[in-house]
Amino acid sequence: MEQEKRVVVEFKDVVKQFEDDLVVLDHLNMKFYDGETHVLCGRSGAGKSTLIRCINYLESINAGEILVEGEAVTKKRARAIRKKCGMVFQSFNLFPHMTILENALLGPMKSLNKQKAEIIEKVESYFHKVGLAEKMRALPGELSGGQKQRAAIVRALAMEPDLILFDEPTSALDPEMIGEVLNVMKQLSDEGRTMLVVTHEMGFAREAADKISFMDAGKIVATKTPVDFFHDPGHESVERFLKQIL
Amino acid sequence: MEQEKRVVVEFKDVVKQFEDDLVVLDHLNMKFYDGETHVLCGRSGAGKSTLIRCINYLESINAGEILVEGEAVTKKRARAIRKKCGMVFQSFNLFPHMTILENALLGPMKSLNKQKAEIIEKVESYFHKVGLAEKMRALPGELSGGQKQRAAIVRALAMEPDLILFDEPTSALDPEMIGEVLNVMKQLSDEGRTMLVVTHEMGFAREAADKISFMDAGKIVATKTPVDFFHDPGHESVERFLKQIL
Amino acid sequence: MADIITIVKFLSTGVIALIEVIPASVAISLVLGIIIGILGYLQIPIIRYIVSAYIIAMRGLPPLTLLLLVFFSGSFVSPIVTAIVVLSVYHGAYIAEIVRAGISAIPKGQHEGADSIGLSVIAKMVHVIMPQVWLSIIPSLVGQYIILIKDTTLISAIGVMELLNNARQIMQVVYRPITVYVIVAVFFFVICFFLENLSKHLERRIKAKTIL
Amino acid sequence: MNFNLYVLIEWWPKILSAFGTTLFYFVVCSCVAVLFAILISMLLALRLKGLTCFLRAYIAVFRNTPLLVQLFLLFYGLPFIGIRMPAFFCGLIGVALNEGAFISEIIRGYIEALPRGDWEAGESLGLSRFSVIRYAILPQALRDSVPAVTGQISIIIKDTSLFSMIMISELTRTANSIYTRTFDTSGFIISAVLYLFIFFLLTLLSKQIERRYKVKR
Amino acid sequence: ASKTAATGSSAMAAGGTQDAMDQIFADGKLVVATELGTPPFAYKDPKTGEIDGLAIELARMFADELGVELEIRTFEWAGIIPSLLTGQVDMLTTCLTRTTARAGKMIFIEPFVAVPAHALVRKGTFHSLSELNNPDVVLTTTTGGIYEELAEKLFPNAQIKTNGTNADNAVALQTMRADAYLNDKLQLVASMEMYKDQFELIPEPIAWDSLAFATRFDSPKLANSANMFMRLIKMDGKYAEIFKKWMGYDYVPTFEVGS
Ligand SMILES: Nc1ncnc2c1ncn2[C@@H]1O[C@H](COP(=O)(O)OP(=O)(O)OP(=O)(O)O)[C@@H](O)[C@H]1O
Ligand SMILES: Nc1ncnc2c1ncn2[C@@H]1O[C@H](COP(=O)(O)OP(=O)(O)OP(=O)(O)O)[C@@H](O)[C@H]1O
Ligand SMILES: [Mg+2]
Ligand SMILES: [Mg+2]
Repeated sequence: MEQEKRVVVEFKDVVKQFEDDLVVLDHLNMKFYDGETHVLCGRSGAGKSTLIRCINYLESINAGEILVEGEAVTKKRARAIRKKCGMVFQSFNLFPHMTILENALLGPMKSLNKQKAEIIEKVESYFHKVGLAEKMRALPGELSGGQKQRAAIVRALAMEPDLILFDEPTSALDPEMIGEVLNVMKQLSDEGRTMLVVTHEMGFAREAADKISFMDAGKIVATKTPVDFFHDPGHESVERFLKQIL
Repeated sequence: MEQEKRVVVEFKDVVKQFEDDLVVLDHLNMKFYDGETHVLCGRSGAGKSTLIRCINYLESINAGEILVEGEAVTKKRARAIRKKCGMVFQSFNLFPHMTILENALLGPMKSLNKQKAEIIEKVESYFHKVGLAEKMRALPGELSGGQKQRAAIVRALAMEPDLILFDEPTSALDPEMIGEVLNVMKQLSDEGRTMLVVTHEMGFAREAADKISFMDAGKIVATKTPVDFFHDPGHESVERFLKQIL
Repeated sequence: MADIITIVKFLSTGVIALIEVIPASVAISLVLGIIIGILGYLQIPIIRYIVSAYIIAMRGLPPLTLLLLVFFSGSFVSPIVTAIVVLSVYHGAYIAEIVRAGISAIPKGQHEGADSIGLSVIAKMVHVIMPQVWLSIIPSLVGQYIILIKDTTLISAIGVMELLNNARQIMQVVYRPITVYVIVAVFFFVICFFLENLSKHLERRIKAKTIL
Repeated sequence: MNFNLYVLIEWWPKILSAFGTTLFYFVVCSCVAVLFAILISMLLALRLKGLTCFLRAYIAVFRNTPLLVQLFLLFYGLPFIGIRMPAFFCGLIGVALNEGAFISEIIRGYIEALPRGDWEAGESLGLSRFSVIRYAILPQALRDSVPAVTGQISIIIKDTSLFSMIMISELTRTANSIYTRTFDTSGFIISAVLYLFIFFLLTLLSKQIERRYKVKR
Repeated sequence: ASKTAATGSSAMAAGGTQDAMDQIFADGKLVVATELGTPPFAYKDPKTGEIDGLAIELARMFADELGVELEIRTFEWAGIIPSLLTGQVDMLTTCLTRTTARAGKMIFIEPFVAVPAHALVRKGTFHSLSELNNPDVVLTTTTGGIYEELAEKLFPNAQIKTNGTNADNAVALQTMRADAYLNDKLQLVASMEMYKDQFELIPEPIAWDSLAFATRFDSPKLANSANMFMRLIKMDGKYAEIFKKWMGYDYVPTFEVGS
């Protein structure tokens, strides 16, 4: 079954290092498939954020190749790829001078050159879906962390991306708000969106993920289904990690 | 026995409030005796720092009187009193542009008008005592937190004060460094120095304190020996505090 | 007293030249400063060297030298146009630095947020970054314009009949340098002191707002 | 704009001496202005009411009026009340008062940015307010302010060009003089290059000082 | 009316069609440059704020004669000649001394007045020119004027300074910033009157100057009509009338005036 799914992102022997000779991605190979929710976990500093940021060229790589829908990620193609990949950040990164509706409309209008009229309904429906229908005209500064993050998810959705990248979307949130964001993400996962999620929320991983990968020192150590991952991690470093976190 | 000890600091019906009508010391009465190590504890915002800072006129009081060695603390006498009271701050407050030796010499030379030659040996011996003999010529920026705080203690000692005030000297430190500072303080306490210590380190209080006072909402609620304080707090608010902290 | 009225009347014609020079220089230097400031931030390969050469030159050269150089080498330009061009180009460099610093102070996440929705560099600057920069740079801009206003006294050296030049002319008639120059000083003081306090006020307002 | 080497060849003794004058005036003016500014910021930090009012008024006046007008007042105005200083002293005093006001504001900013704890630590050693400023506060603020102060000193280079307007034969005046004799802008171009040369020297020096005296916290 | 000029002597190719004169008629405007602060030739009236003076009135008459408007632009001395050479104006109508060197850069019109140049000193300080040639003596003159160079020749030992305007020079002399102020006699007399009894002239002149309007080599037609204009008004008495009005005494067609 799985083999028939289309590959959306492929890492081929990717090496990424920072100026100070710190190798963060170490000849990494990986495939992410269409329609799957893929959770990436690992210790702090393992390189998870870097991996995810290389996909839409927020970071450039030093060797190897990343293919998004078959096409290599290069500086030149960065904008084209970003139009296809939504991204949700730990710190939201909403534009504070615009209402969250304007935040969500900016990408489609200025990047995909759509008219406001053609997209407004769709975008409003997304705000309904994440429970922010009432708040569309609010500025980010007037919202709670959980509301901000849900608005940021709408901003990503508004681009109608083929793939959404989440970099620890809940770790800047107060505990009571984590649930509301994870619910929205769970919903998206159930709809069959392609999602790549870096998170420490193992509850979410267990319920929503199609696959879970464990990353350590710039390599993917294991990729498993949730059931296997939690019951038969197979790898000693994964076991240690799970013991610590659960 | 105790009644025979000399009173070093006496609070007489002291009231201190900040502009916004916040009463921080509320008709407070208290005596601190010569040769004793007196630990002051209490919830955040209880007014502990304010109490200690009123003694050497870093804060002025609104009513009542504070006597240091029998003389009232006034703006005019502030400098004279400061020469008798050493102070150790939570954030060290070493002067970053001087070596720690120069930091320690500054007070004696420029405030007590001593010659460098008469004091240098004594000061160096203090650095030996706190284990910083090797580091005397280092700038504060080159030291760890624990080393900085020990240097700050030497700076206070170098003034040969009658009384040393400590305002949470370990709470800006990483756990592994707290011990080295508390050891130095314990040593000073054993030497019979008069010390007034605000701290949350109940281990230190138990071992080194002669008396422990508990402060709540601008009042001293209880003053006891360590044994009594921990086993028979007597006061409901102290009990709650101890339950939380231990 | 009658004397002082005569002097003030005589000087006042110089204000007309200032009304021509100051608003034009303020506007042009702002536009120039924004463009150069953005270019400076973007660090585009060859352009970055041109931008930094321009900024170093303006930071290192006296405006008086620039005025004389441009005035004496330019054909067909009146002193007023020379003054506007030189003041704009000179202060444009300082404003570019203010703008660049303002952009750099915007958190990296804002750039990444804009990049991640595929905005072009220009769209990012126009819709996301610059709207956030404005507020924070206003106090520095006002500060720079105070300097610009005071620098208008230099244009008397190329014969623009502004305030100071009028002051030097009237010395033919009333030999009262102290009175005349104090009047000129008061004129500038009133304007610049007002602007300085305005800028401090704005700075406080802006700080209060960002803390909220 | 044109440049002819013959101008340089024919006029170099004058250019050289003018350059020397400019460099000398720049160095003297910078030193005096900085020392004066340190004094002002120190007096301000003492927080003596009357003195502070007076100094704030001085700073407001000199920051908000043009240097050229200040120079004219000193040069042409003062003799009318019986004070006649040589042109260079007029220039020096004008620049020291003017830039002193700017630089002292810079230093004051850095003094105010220092943590309150540094004041308190000094005071709790029983130091007088003056000693706290002298030994604990000012040395830090001065080191922190090196980049900003050198930025302001680079403006003193430019200020010296105004000396051409009070009968001093410095670089700009000489370039102007060359122009009126030859109708050739080479003199201005040479003077521009020399100004930039001083600016570069200053930048290098400032980097050195900054590195050497940077306060690690 | 000053759009076509090239700089300096490169405008020699002016024999042909494009004369500045054509442009002047096309625009209906004659643009002239003057330096203020040279009463009674060109100055700003402190009462009215209007620019007026002998040279200005002559320029106005000339423009009337041509049937065009007159536009006056003002410059500091140092900017005067450049304003002509760089084509900002068509003609200089200011107290420009004719020199052989300058004649290589521009066309001089018939002089409108001839004056001696003198040294002005504070009363009782110096009595002869030779006393000025001394290292302790500070001579001042106008920036960009001809006397700077002349002073260097005549008084090689003195310190020579310059100032942007005549007013600055007079103040400099009065405040002892300078010991002598070199300029043409009319300027100096004007300064002397302002300062009542404080100054005096050293009787011996340092040079003889004739002051004239000037235009560029690309404007021979303009030069030609200006010359014609000067000759005509000197003949028909209009010049004498204006001269009397501004100078306060009768015009005598000799070489020296102002004595
Ligand atoms: N811009 C950068 N320059 C230099 N080093 C960097 C940079 N960004 C990340 N690193 C380093 O790369 C390594 C991997 O960082 P990365 O952020 O990818 O880890 P992570 O797995 O996301 O960790 P975390 O859970 O803390 O977010 C870390 O050691 C980090 O210090
Ligand atoms: N300078 C000040 N201006 C206004 N209010 C102040 C000031 N300093 C302290 N306070 C207020 O006074 C109260 C007591 O403060 P204080 O610092 O003495 O408490 P504390 O017992 O030392 O607490 P902590 O354990 O947090 O240090 C607090 O509510 C505090 O907000
Ligand atoms: Mg990360
Ligand atoms: Mg406290």
